[in-house]
Amino acid sequence: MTEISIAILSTLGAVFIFLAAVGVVRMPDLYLRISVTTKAATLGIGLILIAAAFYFNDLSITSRVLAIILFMLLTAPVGAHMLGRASYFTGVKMWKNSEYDDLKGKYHPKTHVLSSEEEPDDVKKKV
Amino acid sequence: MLLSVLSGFLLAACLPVIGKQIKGNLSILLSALPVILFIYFLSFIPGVANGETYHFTYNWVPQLGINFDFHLDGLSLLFTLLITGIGSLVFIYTSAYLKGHVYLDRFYGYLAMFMSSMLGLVLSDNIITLFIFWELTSISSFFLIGFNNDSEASRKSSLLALGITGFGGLFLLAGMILLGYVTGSYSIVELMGQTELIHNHPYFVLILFLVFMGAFTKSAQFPFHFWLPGAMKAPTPVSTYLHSATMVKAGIYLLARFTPVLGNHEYWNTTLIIIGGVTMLYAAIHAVFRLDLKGILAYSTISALGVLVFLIGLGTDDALLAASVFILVHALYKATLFLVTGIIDHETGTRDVSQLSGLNKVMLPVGIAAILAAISNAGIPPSFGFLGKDLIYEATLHYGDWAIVLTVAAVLTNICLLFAGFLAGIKPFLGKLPQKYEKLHLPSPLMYVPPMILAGLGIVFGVLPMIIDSPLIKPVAAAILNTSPDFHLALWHGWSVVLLLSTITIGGGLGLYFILKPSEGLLAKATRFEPISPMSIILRCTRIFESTAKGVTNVLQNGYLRYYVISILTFLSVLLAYKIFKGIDLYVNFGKLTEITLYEAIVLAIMAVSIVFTVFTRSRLVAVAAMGIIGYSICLIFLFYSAPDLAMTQFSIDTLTVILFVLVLYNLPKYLKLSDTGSRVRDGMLALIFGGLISLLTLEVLNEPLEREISAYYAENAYTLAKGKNVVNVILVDFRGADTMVEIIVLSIAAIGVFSLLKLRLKSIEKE
Amino acid sequence: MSLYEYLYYIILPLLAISILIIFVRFLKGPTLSDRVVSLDLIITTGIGIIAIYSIHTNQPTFLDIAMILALIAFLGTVAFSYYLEKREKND
Amino acid sequence: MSNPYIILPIISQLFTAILLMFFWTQKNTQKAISVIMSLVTLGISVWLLTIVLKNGIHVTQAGSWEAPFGITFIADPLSSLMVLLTSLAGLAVSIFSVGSVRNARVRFGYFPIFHFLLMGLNGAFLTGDIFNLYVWFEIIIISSFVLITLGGEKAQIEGSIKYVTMNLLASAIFLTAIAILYGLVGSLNMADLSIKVANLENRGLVNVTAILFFVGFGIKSAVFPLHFWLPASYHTPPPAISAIFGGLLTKVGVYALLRVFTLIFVPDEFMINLISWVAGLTILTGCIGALIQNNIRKVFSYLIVGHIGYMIAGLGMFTEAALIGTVFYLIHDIIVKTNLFMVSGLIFKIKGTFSMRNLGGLYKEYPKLSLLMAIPIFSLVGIPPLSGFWAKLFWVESGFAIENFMLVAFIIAGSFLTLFVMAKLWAEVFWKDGDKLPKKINVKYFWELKPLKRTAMVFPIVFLSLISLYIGLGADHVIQLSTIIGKQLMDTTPYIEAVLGPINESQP
Amino acid sequence: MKTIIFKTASSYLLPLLLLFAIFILLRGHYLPGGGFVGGLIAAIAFVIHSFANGIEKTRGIIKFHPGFLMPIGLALALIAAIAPLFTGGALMTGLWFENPVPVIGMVGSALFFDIGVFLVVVGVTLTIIFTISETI
Amino acid sequence: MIKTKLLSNMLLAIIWVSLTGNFSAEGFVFGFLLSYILLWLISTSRRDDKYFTRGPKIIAFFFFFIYELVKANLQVAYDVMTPRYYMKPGIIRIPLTAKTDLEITLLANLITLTPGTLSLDVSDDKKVLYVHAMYVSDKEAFIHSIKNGFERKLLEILR
Amino acid sequence: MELLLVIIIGLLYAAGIYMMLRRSLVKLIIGLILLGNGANLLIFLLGRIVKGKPPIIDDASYVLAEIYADPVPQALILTAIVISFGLQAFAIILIKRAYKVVKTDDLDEMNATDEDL
Ligand code: NA
Ligand code: NA
Repeated sequence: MTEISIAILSTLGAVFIFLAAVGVVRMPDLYLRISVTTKAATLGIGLILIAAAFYFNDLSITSRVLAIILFMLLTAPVGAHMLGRASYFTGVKMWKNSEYDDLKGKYHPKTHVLSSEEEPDDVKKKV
Repeated sequence: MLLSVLSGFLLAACLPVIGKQIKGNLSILLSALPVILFIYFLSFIPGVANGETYHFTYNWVPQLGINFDFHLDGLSLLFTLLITGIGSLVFIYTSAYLKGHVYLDRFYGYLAMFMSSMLGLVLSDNIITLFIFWELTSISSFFLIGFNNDSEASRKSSLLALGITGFGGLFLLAGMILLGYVTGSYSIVELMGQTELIHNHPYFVLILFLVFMGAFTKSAQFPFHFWLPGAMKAPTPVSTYLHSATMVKAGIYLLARFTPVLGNHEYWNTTLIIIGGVTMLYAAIHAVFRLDLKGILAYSTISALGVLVFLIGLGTDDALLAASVFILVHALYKATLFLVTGIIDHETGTRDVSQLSGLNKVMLPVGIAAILAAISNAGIPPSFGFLGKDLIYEATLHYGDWAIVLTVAAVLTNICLLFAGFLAGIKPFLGKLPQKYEKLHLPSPLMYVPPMILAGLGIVFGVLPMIIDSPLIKPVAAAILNTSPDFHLALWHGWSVVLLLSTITIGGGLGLYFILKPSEGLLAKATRFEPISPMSIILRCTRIFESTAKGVTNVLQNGYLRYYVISILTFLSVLLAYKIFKGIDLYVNFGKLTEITLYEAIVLAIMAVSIVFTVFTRSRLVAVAAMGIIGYSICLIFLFYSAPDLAMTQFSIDTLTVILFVLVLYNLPKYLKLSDTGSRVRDGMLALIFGGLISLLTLEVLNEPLEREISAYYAENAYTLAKGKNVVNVILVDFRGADTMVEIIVLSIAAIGVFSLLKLRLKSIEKE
Repeated sequence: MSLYEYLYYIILPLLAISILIIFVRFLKGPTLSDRVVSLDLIITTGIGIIAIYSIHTNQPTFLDIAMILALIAFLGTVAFSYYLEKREKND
Repeated sequence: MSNPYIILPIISQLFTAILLMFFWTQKNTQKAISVIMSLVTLGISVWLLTIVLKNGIHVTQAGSWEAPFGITFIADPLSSLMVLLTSLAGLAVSIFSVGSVRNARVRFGYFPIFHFLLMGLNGAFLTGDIFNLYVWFEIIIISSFVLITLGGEKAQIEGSIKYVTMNLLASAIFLTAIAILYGLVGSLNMADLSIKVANLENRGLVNVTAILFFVGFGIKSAVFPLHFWLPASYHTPPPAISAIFGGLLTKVGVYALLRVFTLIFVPDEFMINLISWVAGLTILTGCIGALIQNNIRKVFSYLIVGHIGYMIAGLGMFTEAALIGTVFYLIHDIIVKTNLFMVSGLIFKIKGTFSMRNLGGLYKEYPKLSLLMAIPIFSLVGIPPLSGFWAKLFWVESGFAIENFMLVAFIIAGSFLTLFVMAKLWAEVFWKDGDKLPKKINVKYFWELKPLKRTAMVFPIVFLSLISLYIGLGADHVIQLSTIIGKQLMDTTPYIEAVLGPINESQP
Repeated sequence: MKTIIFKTASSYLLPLLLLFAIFILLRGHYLPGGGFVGGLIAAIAFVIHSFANGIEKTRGIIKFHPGFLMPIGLALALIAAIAPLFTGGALMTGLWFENPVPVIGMVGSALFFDIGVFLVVVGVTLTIIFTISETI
Repeated sequence: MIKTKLLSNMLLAIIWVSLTGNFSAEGFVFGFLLSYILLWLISTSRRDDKYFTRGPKIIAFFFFFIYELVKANLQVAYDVMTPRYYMKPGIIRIPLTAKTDLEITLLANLITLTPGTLSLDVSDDKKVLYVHAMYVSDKEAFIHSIKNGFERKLLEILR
Repeated sequence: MELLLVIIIGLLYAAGIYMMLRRSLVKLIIGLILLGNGANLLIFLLGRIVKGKPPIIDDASYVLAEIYADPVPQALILTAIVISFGLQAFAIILIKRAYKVVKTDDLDEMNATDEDL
């Protein structure tokens, strides 16, 4: 029983990670890559770690595994946000088929202040 | 005895302290030292005359058998008397000559130091101690020649003199050590007993060469003679004392001293005869063309030194006796002439012999001294010089097949020397006194009495040779010959070939004196040959050497770091390759290797690609990031192969390194200058060769069995004794805790370094 | 096929291949951000490898390395982002 | 003989450094602590050498783990001597620093790092473990990096880059050598290695490892052709730092070479030839380089290289006498080179430049100081009977004994070049008329300093000059000491037995 | 960096990571970890905090210059190392309390030594990173 | 204030206990003391944390979230593995109801972890969240789904 | 596996050397780091590698019984890594300082100290 759940969990985890890997290669722009990898990898690692927790079947190890997962859940999106934001600053382009860019022109180039103003409709346009 | 030798050093050491007090008229008091020493050494005459020798031993470095072993026999006694006697006169003379000079105290210091060194040199039985004093005379001479150190010419001459004599000195050192090695003793007395051993030793020629180099440079033999005329830049007392009477004779002393040890051998005799002969002729001819009084005297001194070497080279009893006498003869008249020159220079302000005449009218006592010295120099009876010259001809005439050639050479030399002596000693004083010198007057007696004493002795010894015959000269010859010779000095030997030769010499010299008038034109004719003189050749060689040195150093030390790295790695690679392919049996024991698994292979492949990527990417940041991947791959390898602690540490450190790089790189400019293909290929080859050698070496080491005594001990005791279960950590904090202690100190220092490197800004006053 | 063999011969290589694929993105770039993303993902995948390896070798201590990896991967991302913003500011 | 207190020279320097870090901003307190603790360390070092000479080799096993399992610290005559020399030079430079190091540098950790460096040196001398030696080397390297760059001036940075690179390269090679050595015999204790390496059958691998060690230490001791970093960097930091570098740092490399190539790898014929040639060429390049320099500190730097060649030559001859010579020269060289760099600092303070072209007139203006400075200058030349002379006796004689005329010739040539270089330096710096030379603005000249600072600059020069006079004139004592050490370098049994206990008969 | 998200996250990460760091430090003698890695994690915690909130704020939390941790840590390690000398033992000889302390296990000089390492590593890392961030 | 601290302290102690795996009384006391010291060390007077009072709720939300995460991944997986791209990405401006830093942060993180969305940044006046999304067929519907889905649920838990 | 590792080690050494021979100071430092990595791996490999048996005594026992990885090289590498980190950190900052005072990253322009000053 344990063995099967370990096998399933680890397989799922590995597959998610594999997907993330393929995603990071296949996705057409940086933001999509970040988007894909953050979750796929977090989920995949979570599953594999849980598999390990099952395997060792020890309270201290389980709690440690949970701590790692918690930590990843906390940091992965923050990291993604930081990298995405910094990339946008440095002018990393979005995919050509992207529909909207509400962020355009909202950053003050020198102070890095991000405004919340909604722009008039005529300015808002497709990328 | 030790005190008497070292007293000069003591005096020299005291002078910087008490110097201020004695600068005035008290300076003459310093002459007490050489006078006392002179008297002290005089007291040995009776004993030495009776064939006794004195030995004094003071321990210094008994470990090496290097001690103050002073040996006083005839030869050393003659020299000590010359040193202290002429020294006394020079000290006295100086007190007037340099009266009121700012640095008079220094001058006396150097003189005293020199005197002591010279005494040590001639008294040492220990050849190493002898060498030590030998070098000290060179150094004192360096300071004395450079005494007028504001003048560039002085500095150059002193460097040249030190260069040549120091150069020879080192050969002498090697020779002395070699003698000690061959015989097992540093004592000259003991060496005399081992003549046979030395003569038959394979190193004999080498020893001869080394000793000769020392003697020839010091005694200004051709082709090393040229430092001596330059040394005349020194104040006249120095020229008198060092460069005519004593120091330059150190080489002669050495040869005489070693005659019983090394002499009486074909190589010894031939070399000395040739070198001495060439020197005496070459320098004598040179002396003829000089205008500068000191120049004339310098060249005639060189020539005289040549004569001495020549005589020692002849090596017969006659010749050595002649040498013994001539040492004294020359010292007396040459010192006189120098002192006189000093007075002339001091009073008239010139040393140009063509400008000087008739000085007798204003300074008669000086003139008398000079003329007496010139007579002795010329070998005109009844001077002591006549006696000396006779003995020389006696020696050459009896030298077998070569007698005629040698005699002719000696006669020619003597003719020139006579001329030179007249030029220096008679020309300035006779004839018409130029108007500008009419107001001159006699200098202080302190200056003219010393030359008069010396010149007087030159005549007294000639008239009454018995005064010095058996008390002094005989023991000298005895020491050189290492036997007890039987002879008597006498002025008159009856009608003989020798007398004829003397007459020819005097006649020739006088003839020359009346024909040749010293002038610029004559000098110019002589200096035409300057470019091929040994001095020019050697100086040219020095310059070539120096520019080569510059070239080599600039090529080696070119400022390009990568060439430094290349040279190191090439050196290492060549050695490694040689040792690996020559000394190691290359094979791979596949049985010992572990299996290759897919995931590890992938990790390693990624690592390999990252390495290549790091190397070839154009962006520094990408290189840094790729370096991160290399680090992570290593981390995985550590993990797979049972090193969790390592994996953790590697990973954290690697990330930190990358972060540091990132923080530093953000404001660096784009790197554009790429090296050319050629150098890249060259560097690539070198890198691959080196990497390949390391790989090969690693493979070979892997074949060897590894002893696990130490890790087995750790495995056994980590928990039981050190109370830890993570053996690696136990090693870090306990078994090898000292390493870790040092490691955290390294980190702290690095942090301080980073802090100061980034924060410390020197104010402009603090920049250096 | 035992669980060990399954993990060792299927899952571990699968994860390794994932890393290889991600590495392709690292090499391709094109921007530094892309490389940072792939670096981060490589580390994350590394955590997976460590977890599987700890099962395979029955060494739970390896899981602690996973924790440190996660922590430091985050630091790396943060630092790069910091750098990207700073650099932009200075242009 | 076991004695846990032999590590006190290390501990006292470490303690000093830590204490100084607590007084980070108080410059005067730092100066006082540095000088006082240097004196204390000197006392400890004297005690150490005394007991070692009296009772034989002393050993302590860190952590009380018997050798070869823990880290051994061992005070044999050579290491105790090196510690003493370090303490002497350390005290001198510490005092000199009080007078010459700028307050800005003091406020940024000059003194702590200085004492860390001394600690590193003492550690390197006292350790009996090859990896621990590596670690001490790293302390030396990092602290010298910090010192050489302290102030961050352009020349300092440019010089330090070469210095840093070469030292890191040397470390990498050293580490590689240790890796291979461990891979071959599985031990790190030097005494243990001595036995185990001797028993190894694959001599080829042993020889290759020896090459790696030779090159690694060779870079550190700056032998040809591995020396280029030294003339590029030693003249760049402030004089006090140059002094400690010039006096001690390269000698650690020499020490390591002496240690490793007598204890672990007894040189075979190839190695002897290699070392001899390297030594000869080192003498030549160093002295030739010195001949053409105009910056006095560069002259001294090149002479360091040349004279390292002498010491290596002693190793290359590999006779007891030659090693005695090397040890003697080591003693002389540490004292004199330290002193010379301080002298250069003093000259700089007086004249505001290091360039011989712009120097002059020192003898006229400061006759007594000039005579003082003449002592180290002519000691370096080896004007007999000053300290540089004696070692040459041993080498020349050994050279003749083993018929290595090449080395004798190189040593003689080196001596001559040194003589000439220093005489030229004397003529230029001290004799030449200095009145017309340019004066710098923005430099605080010697006569403007407070008397205390002036004393602090002159006193250490007097101190070291007296020592070198003693080495030269009282050569007998120093030779006795060198002889003891030279004997022990050739016969390592006492060393090994002190660490591992009596060797039983079955082992060769 | 002015991001609310990061700032908020970092203030929760700090205590968590510090806790984790001490955990790693204390168990080093038994399992992978120890003073070095523990110290690194602690330092990283502060570094992350400083990235988010600025160095001044982080300084405010530490309350003194992080470089000061270096002499403290060194002194602690030194004392642990030379304590045996006072009883005539060799340098770094392990001194142990008789009984194990709850949670930590056996307490001896090695632990104090490791704590010294920990402090030094924190001090070093923070000094380096803070200095360089300040001078950017 | 004191209560908040106490709770944070307890929570940290619990985390300590689970980290060490030592669920004994001593372990807890030690963890408590340790975290007490830590909190004291890192405390600044300005701080006003409510995080720890919400501890249990957060753990509950955690499991809800796992579900969302899995769902999100399956959707993306499909797009990744199939040759054609079905996505219509863009950056959308979402006005925020959430007020505190903690609320905004959690919301942003959750959005990042859900299907095809990535929180890029929050405006400096904390009024607007900019989200990069993979599938924006209808912008208004998208904004609505976020506001009604995650934000509402989250605020329910937090407030 | 050793064969592959041997190749990687050689590659690391080669790459390190090659980078040291470039003109960029940054590359020089990277080269030194690569060299250090190579040396560390070399120690690791020459201590002989063992898979999956970390030298940690498990809960129940008092000694390391079965075949375990040699802990000594690991401890050495740990020390070496940390020390090199200190040196590298300093060297990296040196780049920054060098750029500030010499205004370039180009090593060929940093050779004034070899000229006669
Ligand atoms: Na550890
Ligand atoms: Na360590």
